[in-house]
Amino acid sequence: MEIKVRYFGQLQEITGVKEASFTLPFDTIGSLRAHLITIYPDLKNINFKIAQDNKIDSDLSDLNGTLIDLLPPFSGG
Amino acid sequence: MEIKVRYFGQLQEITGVKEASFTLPFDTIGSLRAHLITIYPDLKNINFKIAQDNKIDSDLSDLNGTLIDLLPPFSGG
Amino acid sequence: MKDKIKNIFVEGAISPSKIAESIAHHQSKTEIGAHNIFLGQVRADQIDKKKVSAIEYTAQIDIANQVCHEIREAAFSKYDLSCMHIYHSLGKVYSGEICFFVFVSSAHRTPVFDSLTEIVNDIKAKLPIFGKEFFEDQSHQWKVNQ
Amino acid sequence: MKDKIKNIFVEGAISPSKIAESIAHHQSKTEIGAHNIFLGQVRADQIDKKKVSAIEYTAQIDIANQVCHEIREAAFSKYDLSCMHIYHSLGKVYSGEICFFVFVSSAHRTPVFDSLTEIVNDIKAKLPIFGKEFFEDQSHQWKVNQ
Repeated sequence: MEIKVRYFGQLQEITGVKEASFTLPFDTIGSLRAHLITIYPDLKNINFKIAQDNKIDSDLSDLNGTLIDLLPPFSGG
Repeated sequence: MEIKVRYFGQLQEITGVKEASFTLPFDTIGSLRAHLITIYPDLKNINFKIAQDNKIDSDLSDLNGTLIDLLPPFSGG
Repeated sequence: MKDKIKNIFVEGAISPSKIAESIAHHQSKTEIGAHNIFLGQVRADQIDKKKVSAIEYTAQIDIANQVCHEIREAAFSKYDLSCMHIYHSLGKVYSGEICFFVFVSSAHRTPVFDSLTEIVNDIKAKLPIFGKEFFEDQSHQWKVNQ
Repeated sequence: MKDKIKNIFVEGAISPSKIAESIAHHQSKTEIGAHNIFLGQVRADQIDKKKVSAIEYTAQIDIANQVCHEIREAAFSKYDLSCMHIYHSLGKVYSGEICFFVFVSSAHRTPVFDSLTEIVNDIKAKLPIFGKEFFEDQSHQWKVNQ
């Protein structure tokens, strides 16, 4: 299964990427997070939430969505 | 000494008067209040504050101002 | 001190465009990050099958402005505010129209939230302003604040 | 339910005249007695001798609108409100301009005061919106909410 990963806000600067596709299997959101940190070690320095299919989800949740969003700290308002 | 007494809001309706002058001596604000209630008994049915020379004052205070205002309950805003 | 006391009273309703103007005036004050505005609007309350069509406001203006000045000074010394604007109508204001406008601004949101509630409550409680509620049949009653 | 979710986002700054329009729309709602409005304005913060000249906002729009919908529904069920309007800017908003507008109305003042603070705090904490602060020399940093 292919997943699309989108990077928001300053995560685009850290990774140099706006979005990317992955075909690797990840069992949980946490395992995707760990993989991304191996690719982009600077991600370790920032808190980010992960959403799948437009819902923010926990690292312990199964990864079964196809649209994955990486969300840095919120600063609206 | 002449004092001017002004009636505000519904007190104008109760007394039928907007303002009046008194030359009687009153030692305290409370004694003026008592006098006004003898003239207009319906004033007993309403809470009103009394100001002298543009300051709301207590019934125990000496009456030494020349401008006396009778203020019914406030309802601004 | 006397000359620093502002007159909060305006004749008739406060228009939305006046409010917009007041907001726009703050765009040059770039240290401001948060505005909070309270607006009082005349309600068409139904009382015994009669509907309020307007409120006519009168006031002891000198005392009201003096007390409002004290409320303003107290808020400035208690909260970190950039500015504060207060207006209240005199005369007839029809239902649906705005009769009361309080506008506070600060660098951050906490001072504006905390101060606005306090200022509005104080003004309602302490200013000698009197509202005469007119019904559609021209009868009336005197407004009582909750 | 999906079609009831409103889009809170507008491109660029929110103008004072848009706010006035929104206020004016409520004059026909004569059960309303109190409005409370929060406005977020872009501050020209000074950081290490550099001044913020604008903030560029981006968002995960689908999630932001969904979460805002939940905040809105929670406020309507908790407080006795007549209406609620929420707008947030996307794209560049210059210092002194308004980027955030929350407007609540009720018959009385207590519900608008209590709900507005909660809604504004929730939106700032829970909506995936990202502010990029541009300095006058075109360098930038990422905004962090206090």
